[in-house]
Amino acid sequence: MPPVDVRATVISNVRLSHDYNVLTFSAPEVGALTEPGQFVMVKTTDTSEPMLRRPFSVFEVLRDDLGTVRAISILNKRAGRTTNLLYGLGAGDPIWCLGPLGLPFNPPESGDAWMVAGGVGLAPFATLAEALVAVNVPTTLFYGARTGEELYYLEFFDRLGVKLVLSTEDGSIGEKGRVTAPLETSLKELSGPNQVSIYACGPEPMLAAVAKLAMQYGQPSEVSMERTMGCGLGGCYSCVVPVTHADGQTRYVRSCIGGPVFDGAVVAWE
Amino acid sequence: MPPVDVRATVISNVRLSHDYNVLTFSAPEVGALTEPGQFVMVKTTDTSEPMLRRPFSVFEVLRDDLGTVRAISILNKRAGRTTNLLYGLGAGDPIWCLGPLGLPFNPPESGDAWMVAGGVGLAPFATLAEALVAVNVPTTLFYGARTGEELYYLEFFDRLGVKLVLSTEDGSIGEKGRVTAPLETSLKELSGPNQVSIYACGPEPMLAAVAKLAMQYGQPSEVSMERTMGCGLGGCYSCVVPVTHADGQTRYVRSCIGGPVFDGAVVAWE
Amino acid sequence: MTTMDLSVKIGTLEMPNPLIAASGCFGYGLEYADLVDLSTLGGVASKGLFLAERQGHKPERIVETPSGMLNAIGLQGIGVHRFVAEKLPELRARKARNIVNICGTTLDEYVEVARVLSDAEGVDAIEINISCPNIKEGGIQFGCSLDGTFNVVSAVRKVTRLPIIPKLTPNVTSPASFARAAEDAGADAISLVNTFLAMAIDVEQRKPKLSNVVGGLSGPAIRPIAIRMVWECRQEVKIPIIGMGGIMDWRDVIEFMLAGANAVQVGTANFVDPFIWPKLLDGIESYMQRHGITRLADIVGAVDTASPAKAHA
Amino acid sequence: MTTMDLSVKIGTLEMPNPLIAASGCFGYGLEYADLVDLSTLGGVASKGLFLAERQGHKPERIVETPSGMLNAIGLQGIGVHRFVAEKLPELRARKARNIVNICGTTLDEYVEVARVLSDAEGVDAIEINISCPNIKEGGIQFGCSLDGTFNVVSAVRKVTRLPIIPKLTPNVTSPASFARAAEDAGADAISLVNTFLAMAIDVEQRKPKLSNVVGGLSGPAIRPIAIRMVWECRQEVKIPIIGMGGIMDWRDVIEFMLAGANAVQVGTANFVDPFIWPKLLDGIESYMQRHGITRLADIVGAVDTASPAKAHA
Ligand SMILES: Cc1cc2nc3c(=O)[nH]c(=O)nc-3n(C[C@H](O)[C@H](O)[C@H](O)COP(=O)(O)OP(=O)(O)OC[C@H]3O[C@@H](n4cnc5c(N)ncnc54)[C@H](O)[C@@H]3O)c2cc1C
Ligand SMILES: Cc1cc2nc3c(=O)[nH]c(=O)nc-3n(C[C@H](O)[C@H](O)[C@H](O)COP(=O)(O)OP(=O)(O)OC[C@H]3O[C@@H](n4cnc5c(N)ncnc54)[C@H](O)[C@@H]3O)c2cc1C
Ligand SMILES: Cc1cc2nc3c(=O)[nH]c(=O)nc-3n(C[C@H](O)[C@H](O)[C@H](O)COP(=O)(O)O)c2cc1C
Ligand SMILES: Cc1cc2nc3c(=O)[nH]c(=O)nc-3n(C[C@H](O)[C@H](O)[C@H](O)COP(=O)(O)O)c2cc1C
Ligand code: FES
Ligand code: FES
Repeated sequence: MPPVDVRATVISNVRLSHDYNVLTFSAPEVGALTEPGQFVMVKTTDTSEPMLRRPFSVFEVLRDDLGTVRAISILNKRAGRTTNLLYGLGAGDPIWCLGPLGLPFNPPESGDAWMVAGGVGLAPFATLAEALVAVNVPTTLFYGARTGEELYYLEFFDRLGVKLVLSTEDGSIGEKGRVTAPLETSLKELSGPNQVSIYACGPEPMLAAVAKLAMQYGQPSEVSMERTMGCGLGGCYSCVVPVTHADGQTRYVRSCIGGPVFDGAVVAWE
Repeated sequence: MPPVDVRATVISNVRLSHDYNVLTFSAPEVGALTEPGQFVMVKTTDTSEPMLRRPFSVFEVLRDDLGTVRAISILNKRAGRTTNLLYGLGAGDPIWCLGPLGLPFNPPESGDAWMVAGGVGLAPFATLAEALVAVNVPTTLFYGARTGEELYYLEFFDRLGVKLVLSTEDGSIGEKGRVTAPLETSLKELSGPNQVSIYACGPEPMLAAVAKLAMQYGQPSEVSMERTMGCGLGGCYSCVVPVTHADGQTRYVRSCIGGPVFDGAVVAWE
Repeated sequence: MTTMDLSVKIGTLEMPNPLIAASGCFGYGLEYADLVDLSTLGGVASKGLFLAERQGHKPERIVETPSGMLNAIGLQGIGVHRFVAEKLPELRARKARNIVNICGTTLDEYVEVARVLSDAEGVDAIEINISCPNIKEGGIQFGCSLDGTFNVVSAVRKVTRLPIIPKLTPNVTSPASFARAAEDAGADAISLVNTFLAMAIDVEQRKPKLSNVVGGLSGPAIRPIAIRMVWECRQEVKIPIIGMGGIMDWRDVIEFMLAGANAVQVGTANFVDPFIWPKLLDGIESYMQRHGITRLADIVGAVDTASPAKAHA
Repeated sequence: MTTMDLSVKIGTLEMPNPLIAASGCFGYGLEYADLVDLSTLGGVASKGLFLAERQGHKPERIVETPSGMLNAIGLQGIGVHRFVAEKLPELRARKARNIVNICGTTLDEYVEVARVLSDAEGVDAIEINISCPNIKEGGIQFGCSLDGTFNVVSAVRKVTRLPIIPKLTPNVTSPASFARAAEDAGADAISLVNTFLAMAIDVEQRKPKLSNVVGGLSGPAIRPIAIRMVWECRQEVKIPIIGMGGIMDWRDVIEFMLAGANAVQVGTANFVDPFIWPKLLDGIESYMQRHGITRLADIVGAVDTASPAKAHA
């Protein structure tokens, strides 16, 4: 299904912290098509300042009691112009939303699912968790942040039945340090290859570490890469990720259409 | 007193029609300094789209019961980008307001005051009428518009004790035709020169006609000229009006600092 | 009312309307085939093609600037042979009019790429990119020299009967003299502008924002300069002009045409709104209706410079 | 912490900071004297002056464009003699550092205006405008020719000991070669960029929006191109560069300095916010503090082009 462009209206803006907010808006046409891991390109103005859209994972697809999709939300972290504007929006404000875009996560061929999130990298995992739980895949979320205050939506995942393994850099909640440490601990406990499917989203060094750990322990991994995106549709070639191809050559692949989800084993990490 | 720049907040936006609205905002610092005929330069965004401020007459200076200035308003007519944005603002929205700027109207040396307004040219006359009435100058407003529905604030002027002479192009209220027709009728009734002071604001052809009538009947006139303004402070030389100087030479004068109010007799009408 | 004629003819290339997707801003066209019926566009200018595959520059490749963007993609591409084999058949099936944008690091490479395309089925015109500001080796050294421009165009002219459309750089003192050189060399049309060579610096990191240091500025920021250049070229040459640079809505299309463009390309705007194409067409048709224009070609170069517009009309 | 040094020296002109009000965007300076203490600016570049008074073009003289504006004022001005008699005394009283922008329709006129200013009291430097795109007779024919640039600068050099600062046009293929010509001719510094020749058309009236048909584009839209040109000139010449084009906040000042500017001018932004000056200074000083910079001059040209910035730092 081709993506659609919706001039949506903000329904709510819940500020989680000084930097994070969850913005819910009326783009059911987009939500109804979205698969976990896909993204949208959004814009808060119809002027050329700022001009380009910005990419965001679809965080939640919100349904009414009858199961009809009513809205979607994004988990926004302030980083610059548009993310600041998204933090400041209020109910009733317009937001232009194009999507869904990109390749989604692939469900595990067998075994458990392990999701690994760093910071705002949590975004694609709410929908992925729902999808996995719906088909009874035992699911764990390894979730790291700087401090315990920046671990969001724990209750949401808990309620779904997702096992939570938390870590923080300051040790305020969970294990102190990087999220890759508890991940490795768990990997060590596995009895052999291809027992879990690993899904990761977060800062690139984390993704590289997760992909390498996964390879080391013989588990498949999928990583959601973050690149500056001009169009989200394969038009501009701004968003490339170096991928090692079957012929052994490394080539730049457009992450908006060849990703953002990549097999962690083929990305040529820098 | 030099002008001030205020990041004001919109208090109310009263739509008078599909094109006209009165926008009230918290710029008391500007209001306290404003003399009738002066203008402000406003901007609705802090981005470069649109970039430049736009000039507006101060319409009302609003005071509380103790007489302290609380806000000002502008009478806005949709003409393009910024005027459309001004039409759309709501309470709480920010608006950047620099002012007061330009030369105000001069009070009559003697005799009655006749204000002549065409369309949105009504804007500077609410404050002028208040000032004139406060010093007991008998004041008349000749006010023309396309239709009766576009004659605004009649009650306001009526309550002040301003005599209203209305005209509309479609004849729906007052005399049918241009506002200059009833003006000329009244001028004819005067017994000699320098009996009234004429103040005019509106489309340039109207201003030219008023200035010529005033000269023809020997009455002084002041006209408020409308020009594209880049800065409002004499910096850019965008806003010039051709003025015939004492030496007989016509030179371009910056209307933001040498106006917008000019002696109708010295403007070199085109 | 009578039917409206929006058609444009450039040599053997006949387009139903003047709207062309700009090179490098529309992938190879197929990326957008599900969003817009490619046959409804006047044409599709492909991403620039060398003889061989190219990887392009490292990211960061784009950065947003006030009402514009810089790009330094570095002409990543699949090369002309893979294009002919993998893209052209489906483009033909979808009835796109294909204006294939070609690059070269040498004159011979331009000629060879043009030859390959001439032999292929489904190429409607060749746009010769002699103006990419983002790569050192190719293009711009031809595009910034009158002789270079003349030589490339003449050489390509000799090997193809397809309409050839050199794409001019705006980074020169007088684009009109380059337009003349192109016309003299046998070009069927010219297209302009390519992007303006520009730069942005991250002040906290004190480094260029683009990996390539400099890049090309596109988007509405450049439109007033592009309009001026099209207008100047219109005084200089008779061949059709394809105007571009910052078109965001139908008004901008008309502005380019009044300045002298016979057709236009839309690049950056397509990123902001990939569904822009039918909106542009609708806007143009309403304009024609409102102004009683039946043949859109009649407004080409029709700006009345004898008397300026009234601001307070 | 140690005190911060923001000073800039151009020949005998010593400025406490690099912020100069751009020519044509600040009247003769006195228009803004009640809003900003003129002595706190690095300098004030006056509106361009010919020998005689000039009326300039008919309105419309400006038009807004995406993140920019076109102007075709036509150099309305009071002429150098009235400037010396009527404006200089008060500018001196207010302790402004006066960089007087001069124009000419002939080489002799430039020389004569420069001579008058050299004899006057209170002129700190002469900026030679050979780059105004808006008038037919003057300036730009010098500014678009290397010989013309060399000749005007040499001729003015002979009649004044004041610092002379030719102002370069961006409407050429290689501004750096003009920078070289200016340096060779004895310029103390160069300033760039003047505005980009551009055009806007009212599509409903089908007429140019400016009475002069074309005008000069300024504002943030052009900043990335101006930054690139300053950076190119920095590789070419040793003399100080005064950079400008679309500075809207302190970040943009730092960006120009990193690219190679020793000082900057602020034009269009002053229209948007006439109280911008202390905000710019504050921003620069916080930046210096944050980065441990005590001498602002140390960052001139310090952009590290060997390794680009990280987008996701
Ligand atoms: C597929 C995908 C999904 C994403 N999902 C989310 C999400 O769910 N929640 C979220 O908060 N963020 C997400 N991001 C990141 C988000 O797109 C950027 O933070 C945003 O584009 C920054 O825009 P800005 O205007 O605020 O910043 P700018 O003012 O444009 O830039 C500020 C900083 O962000 C960097 N930056 C600019 N563009 C991007 C970009 N496209 N991606 C990353 N960094 C950029 C700049 O280099 C600069 O360092 C996602 C990115 C991708 C590619
Ligand atoms: C001293 C003064 C006082 C004014 N007072 C009022 C007032 O009280 N209420 C009110 O509604 N309007 C007033 N105006 C006119 C108002 O400034 C313009 O309507 C406004 O600038 C148009 O801006 P825009 O962005 O909406 O239009 P744009 O999109 O900029 O342009 C739309 C149309 O308006 C014309 N235009 C552009 N700038 C100006 C300008 N500065 N003045 C006039 N026309 C312009 C354009 O040429 C075009 O035809 C006043 C103008 C002046 C000079
Ligand atoms: C990301 C990007 C890539 C581009 N790649 C090419 C290219 O390969 N060949 C070419 O001739 N022009 C290329 N261009 C230039 C555009 O075709 C067009 O000339 C320019 O962007 C101005 O139009 P616009 O403002 O509508 O984008 C590219 C532009 C952008 C923004
Ligand atoms: C309204 C206006 C008038 C100008 N007049 C002059 C002038 O008289 N002499 C000159 O050298 N430059 C003149 N300029 C150019 C500016 O000094 C400056 O080079 C240009 O505007 C770019 O800077 P900015 O983007 O900060 O405005 C003028 C610019 C504007 C906008
Ligand atoms: S974002 Fe444009 S190609 Fe990927
Ligand atoms: S508006 Fe700038 S000089 Fe009058």
